Amino acid sequence: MEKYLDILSILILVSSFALMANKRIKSYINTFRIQAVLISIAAGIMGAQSYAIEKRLDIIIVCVLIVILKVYYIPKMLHKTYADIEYKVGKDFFFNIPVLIFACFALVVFSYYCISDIQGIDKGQLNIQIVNSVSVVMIGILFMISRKKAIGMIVGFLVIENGLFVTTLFATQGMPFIVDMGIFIDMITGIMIMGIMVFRINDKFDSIDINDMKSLKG
Amino acid sequence: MRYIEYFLFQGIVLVMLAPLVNGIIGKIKAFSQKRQGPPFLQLYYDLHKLFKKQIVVSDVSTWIFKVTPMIVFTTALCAGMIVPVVTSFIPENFPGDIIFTIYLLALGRFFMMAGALDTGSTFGGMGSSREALISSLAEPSLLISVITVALISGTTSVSGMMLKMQTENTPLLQPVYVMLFLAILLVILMDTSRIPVDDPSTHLELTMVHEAMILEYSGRNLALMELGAAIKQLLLITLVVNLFLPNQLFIGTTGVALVVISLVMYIIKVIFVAVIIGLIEVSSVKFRFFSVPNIAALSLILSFLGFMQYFILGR
Amino acid sequence: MGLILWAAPLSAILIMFLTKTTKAHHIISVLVSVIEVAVTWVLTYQVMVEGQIAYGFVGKLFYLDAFSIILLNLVVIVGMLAAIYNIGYLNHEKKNGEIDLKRIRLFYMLLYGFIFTMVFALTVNNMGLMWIAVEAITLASTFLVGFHNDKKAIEAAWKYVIICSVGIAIAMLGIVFLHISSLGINEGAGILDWTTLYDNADKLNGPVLRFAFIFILIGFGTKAGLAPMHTWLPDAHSQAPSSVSAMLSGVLLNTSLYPIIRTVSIVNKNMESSVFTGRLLIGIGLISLATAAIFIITQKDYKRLLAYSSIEHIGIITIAMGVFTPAAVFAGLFHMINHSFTKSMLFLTSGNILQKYGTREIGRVQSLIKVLPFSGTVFLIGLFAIGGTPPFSIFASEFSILISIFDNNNFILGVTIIGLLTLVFVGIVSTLFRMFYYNNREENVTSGETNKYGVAVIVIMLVIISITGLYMPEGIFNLMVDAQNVITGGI
Amino acid sequence: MILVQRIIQISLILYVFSLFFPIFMMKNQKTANVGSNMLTAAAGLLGTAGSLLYLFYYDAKLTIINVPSSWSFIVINSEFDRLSAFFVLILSIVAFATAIYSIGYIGEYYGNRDTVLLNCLMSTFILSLFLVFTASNAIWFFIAWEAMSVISYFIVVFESENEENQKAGKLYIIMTLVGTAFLIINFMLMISYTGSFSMDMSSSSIPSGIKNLMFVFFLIGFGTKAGVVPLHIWLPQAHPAAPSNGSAFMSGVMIKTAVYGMIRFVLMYLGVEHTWWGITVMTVGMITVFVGISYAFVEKNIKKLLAYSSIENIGIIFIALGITFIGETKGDPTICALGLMAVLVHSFNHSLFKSGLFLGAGSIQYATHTKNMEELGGLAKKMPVSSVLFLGAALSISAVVPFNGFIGEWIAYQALIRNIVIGDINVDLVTMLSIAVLAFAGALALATFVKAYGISFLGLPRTEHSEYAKEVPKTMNAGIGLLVGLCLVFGILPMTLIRIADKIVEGIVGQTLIGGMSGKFFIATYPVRMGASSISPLTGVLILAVIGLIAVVVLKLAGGKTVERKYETWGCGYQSMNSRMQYTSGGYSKTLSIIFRFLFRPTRKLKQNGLYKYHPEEMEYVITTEPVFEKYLYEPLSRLTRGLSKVVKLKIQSGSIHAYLIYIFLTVLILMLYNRLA
Repeated sequence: MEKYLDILSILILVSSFALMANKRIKSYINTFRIQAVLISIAAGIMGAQSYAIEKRLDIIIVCVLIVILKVYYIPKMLHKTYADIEYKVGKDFFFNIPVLIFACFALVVFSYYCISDIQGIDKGQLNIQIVNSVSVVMIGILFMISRKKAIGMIVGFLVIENGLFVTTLFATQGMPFIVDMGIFIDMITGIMIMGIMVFRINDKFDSIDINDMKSLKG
Repeated sequence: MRYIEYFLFQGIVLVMLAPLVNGIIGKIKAFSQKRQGPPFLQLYYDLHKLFKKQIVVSDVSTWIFKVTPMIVFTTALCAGMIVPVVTSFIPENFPGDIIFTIYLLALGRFFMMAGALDTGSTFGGMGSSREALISSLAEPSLLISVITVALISGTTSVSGMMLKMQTENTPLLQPVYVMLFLAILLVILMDTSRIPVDDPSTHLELTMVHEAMILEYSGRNLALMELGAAIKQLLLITLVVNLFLPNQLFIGTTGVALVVISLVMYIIKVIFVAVIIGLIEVSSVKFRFFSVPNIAALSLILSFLGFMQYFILGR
Repeated sequence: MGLILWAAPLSAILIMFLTKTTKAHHIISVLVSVIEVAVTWVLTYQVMVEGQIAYGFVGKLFYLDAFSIILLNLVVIVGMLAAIYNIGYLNHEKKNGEIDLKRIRLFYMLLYGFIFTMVFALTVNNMGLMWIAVEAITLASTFLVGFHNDKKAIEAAWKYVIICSVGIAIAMLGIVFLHISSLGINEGAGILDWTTLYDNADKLNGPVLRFAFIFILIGFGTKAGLAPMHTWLPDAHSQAPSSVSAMLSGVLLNTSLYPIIRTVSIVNKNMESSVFTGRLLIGIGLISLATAAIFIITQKDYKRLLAYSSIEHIGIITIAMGVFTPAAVFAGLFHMINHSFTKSMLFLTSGNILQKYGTREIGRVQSLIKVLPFSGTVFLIGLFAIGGTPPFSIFASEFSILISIFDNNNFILGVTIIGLLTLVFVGIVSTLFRMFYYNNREENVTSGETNKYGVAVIVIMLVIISITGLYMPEGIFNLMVDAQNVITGGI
Repeated sequence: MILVQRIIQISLILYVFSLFFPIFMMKNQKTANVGSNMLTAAAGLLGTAGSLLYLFYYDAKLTIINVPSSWSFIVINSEFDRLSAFFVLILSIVAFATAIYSIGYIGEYYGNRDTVLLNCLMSTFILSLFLVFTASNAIWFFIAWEAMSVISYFIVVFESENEENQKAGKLYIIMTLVGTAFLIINFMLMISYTGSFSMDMSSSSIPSGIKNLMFVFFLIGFGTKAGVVPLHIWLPQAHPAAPSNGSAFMSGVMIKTAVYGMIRFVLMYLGVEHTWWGITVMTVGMITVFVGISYAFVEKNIKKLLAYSSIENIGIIFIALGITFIGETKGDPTICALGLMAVLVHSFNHSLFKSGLFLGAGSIQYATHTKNMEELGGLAKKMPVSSVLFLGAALSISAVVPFNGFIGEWIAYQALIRNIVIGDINVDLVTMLSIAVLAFAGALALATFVKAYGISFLGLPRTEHSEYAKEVPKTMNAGIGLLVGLCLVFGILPMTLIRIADKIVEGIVGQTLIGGMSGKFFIATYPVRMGASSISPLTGVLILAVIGLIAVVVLKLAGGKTVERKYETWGCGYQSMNSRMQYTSGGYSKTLSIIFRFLFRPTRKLKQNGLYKYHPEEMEYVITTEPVFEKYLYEPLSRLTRGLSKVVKLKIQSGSIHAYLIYIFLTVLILMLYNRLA
């Protein structure tokens, strides 16, 4: 069982690399969907395991929520937003893709360097999984930094959220149920608010290029 | 009673002797120029004449202008009281302080400078302004010199200082006193409007300092101003004479005869200094005004060197 | 009792939604905020008597001790004052036609959502829920920041929500590690509760705990406005409506510091020394202080300037917590209270100024005292207070902090702080004081206060900060001592 | 004891009343003003009486205010000891005179200004000064100090529509804040080593190295308030900007708080440890004297001139303070006592005449609405009483004989002379240089005030400002008159003041000078003696009077009647004299500015308009001097800070959210790395 989780954890990391490599908004929303699918599989495995051993249902419920929200609803909503704004298709990044990929790789190494010797989590699968998922968080931040468009930021934020979720999942088999639920509520509200903001930004600035919003200085 | 005697004596000597110094200097200058020159007593005649003359007062002026001559005269004379000329009568505990003297003279100078501004005349302002500069440049060296002497004698009392100097064996043979003597001599040149700082004998706006200030005075007022200036000059010379050319008979003499002898010696010394001043006047030219600081600096350096000779290098 | 505390704002939101007149909104708003204060005071009394209280439906979900009750008091009192202030503020906006009834309703609903989340964050015992509440604060306040709905406001709101969300996400990572460090110790009910974590602090996994602390510091620090994560703060504070700025600066920052301080006491107890947390906190605090100082000197916008000043004061509090001697912690707590009142007062006043002059630019405001006799005076005095002039309360707490630092023989730190504080004050003086002079420009404003309620509020606050500079009621004083003990774990 | 305590307390309460009275009488400016000032005057009178009583009859500490506070470190406690009482005496006298003056002076503002505010500010200012002088511990001292600084700032910017005043206020408060920062550091060091802010505690637990540091910080902190060079730049801006009654307090009393602080904290608390402390203070004082008086002389603005002169006088006081310190380290109580005596006496005297002069300048401004001397002239005829009073104060500050300024200088000279005998070469040299500088300053101060008086009051009116000036109200002249009268009294009867000052010296140094100082002469009590040197201003005055009398009589008898004729001043060959031909203020001092080029950097510009070079139709001649300290010291500093701030501000807070995210990201990475490496 653990082997599959290891593989999944690696796959999730790789999917964020793939996300980073995407140039267009549409494509990275789709990649995000794939990542969500991977996470839901991991959650499903964990859920089944915990149900089998402890008769706990909470992780399964979480898994279902992930499928509904992250695999279905959020990507759909982002696509819709994107379509509504009718932004012409274009590249959306600051640096070269190879540079970004290399930076992601460096981040993974860095995370490994920093985390691997921390007593208590420096051994076994836990270590690898934590390194992988912390790297996902980091890559998420890097993703936000590297995208100019508002939607890119939202996706980046979602990747961070994914990374966090994976970390909790692997390290502690999920937070207490109520906390997990709360996080979901927060996330969904957050995404909705950001979505509304995107519309407003488009309204006021005639584009969702965040790089244009620089009037508040000093 | 002794005080009154002392004051009377001092006053009479100063008032009587002061104009003579100018006469001597004038004679020296004339002599060097192969002229006969005015008589020794010319200033006495002038004063006599002026006292009788009508006073012209500028209609711009205020009471300052009127009281100034009196204040200049009285402060000079009062300061003169403090600097003993020749006396055995020096009262015990007499508060005759050199700093007091200098700041008393300052009172007169204040009014003289203010009075010069009072008429609104350009010349008055010019003289006043120049006097301001010269006096402030001369003051440091004067004070350093006298205070060095005060340090040596352990008191700032004028008579105390002179008493102490009396015990020194021919001071002018010691480097420290030579320096101080020269420094004060330069100060006298600056303070009493002598060549090379000022030319008392011309009325050219380029050169006037003291004359410019008293330009608007006339009659009695002018006489008082002139007399005050002469007393001040004699006072400074007295200081030099009694500090650096002390007389064994200066103090501790009782009896009229001895006092008269020391008075005669005093007059001789005053004449000696007057001759020196006259010679300096003769042998130099009037400096341009912006060179006055050089003289002041020279004087300051001399006085400071004197101080250092005695206190720092000497020990 | 404790449930009313967050039931009240929730019901306020609901009633607001149903009522249709502005007057009703105002009344409900004030009423609810008064209820909040009343309830909090009852709870405070309980805490004073019992030391701590725990309540809730499932297990003991909510927990209050001296530390959280003080912050809670700040939230509700500043909230109440802001509520009174809002009456005049919104009426004036409405009169000028800038907003309509619907937007007032929205404003109030969001505001009470904001207050609800803050109250929730402070009362909840579980760290995970606490995190949720803090994230919810961001979400609730996003539209408040962007309330004016112009370009700049939208930009500020966007930056606010993005940066804070990222920050909070990092904090979540910290909480996860915190959780990891506590694995195997407190399974079951008390998992991730402050109380359990603190009680079992010495059994936690030290290295992981430290790692967790880094993320918690950065994460919540972002929300608390610590440099270099402060960047959202000046934008949001300057663009939000003034009463919201007051709440953001006066209350939100404290609420965001709250989990950091809690974690600090856990980490310190675990490590039995404050060196690790101390270095981080003092370092970040100093950076905040320095950043604020540099930014204030040539600031042109008075609300931004006040925002930077908030960064400065949060930095000072952080430094005090970093020193972590009882005296320093006590002073730090005191500083939290003082900064809360003083800064809210200044922001509320700046709202009056903004409404009068219609500009945030310092250079375009003049003869402030003549135009706004009360607000101007309060603003001026407030500036001196915020700069640390006696006899105002900020002075007392700043001085206490400095004393504790010097007592700790940390001279270089102390001197640096004094230097930076001076620089900040110099900055305030050289920029803001222009507003009080008459600059011989044509007046386009009529003199007279526009917001009578607001004036009353700021005057009350001025009285509070003046008195507490020298006197503190015995009860509150003891409460603060208790709170200090809660943090440092003494007696 | 109780009586004195009550008197002082009542005087304090009266100050508080005078603060609130105008607020309640807001509607009627005149009632408010008169009432407030009467109350202040009454309080000043009581304060004078109380502190005199205390000085003569009591010795033990006397608690004035003692209020508990919740914060253990804030101890609100005001106490009287001799030093406090002496400075309160200064304050009370100036307060009394200024209050009377203000009744008339503030009247000018009725209707067009918030006089109520000014009244309140003045009362609070006096109160804060009182608290500074009586604080019994460092923290209460600091609170009062801050209050004083802040209130005086408000007084400075009272006429804020004037851009110059705004700048002055800004500069002032910035300098004050910076100075205060040094004080805070010292107080913090104080508490961290001794565990208390109390000024009575022994400072022996402070290590010697730290004491050196504390001394330097005290010097900077208090020096900023005192206006020693090069920390003086705010003073000539701020003092002239304030309304004149405010300037009178700022120059007369407020800068003395620094002197008080130096005595209280360095001499009494720290205890002077090394000779170099004294030498440093003396050197600083010397430079201050030199720069202060040089700038005063070339100044055109009469109030700026006075402010620079304040700098000079503070320099003199610092020189004396340096001697005190040296005496303390050398274990020579006489020198120490003499130096301290000079400090106290000169502080006292300076308060009297400088307040008087500022009030006089206020009268000029009241009558002519200008501070620029180039626009004045001929006021002696328009305002005879003011003119005499100003002259009196000018004579006092010029330290001419029978005025009180001389007494302080004489004692300072005596202290300097005694200081040389010690035989330390460094001390000797710096002392002699001080004497030279003092002498220079003495002469130049005289010239400065001849100029101040002569240019503004004498000659012909230069503009219509002075052409149509009228005498000021009687109350104003009464206020100045009181101060000038005291100047004369203490100048002629110096022992009265010295007796008072000796009590303080005795309390601090433990050496009384009074036995040695009162000399015997025929007016037995009033000569002042120091060793073998003695002065007697009273005798001097008597001799002056007698000589004058004799001269007058002799002239009357000998000269007969002389006719006096009025005629116009010689017009230098032109048809008649006019006011444009008079020497101007700038011209008067130009020679000095040329000689001291390094200090003033004068520039001259001659503009000629006309067809031919040699026959210009119009000529314009501009002389300017550069403010050297501002230009070469402060401006670069200010530019650097502001420039740095501007650059950093836009670089860091660039508006790019990506940059902001990068900051967070980098912080995370750095701290993770830190955790790994630590």
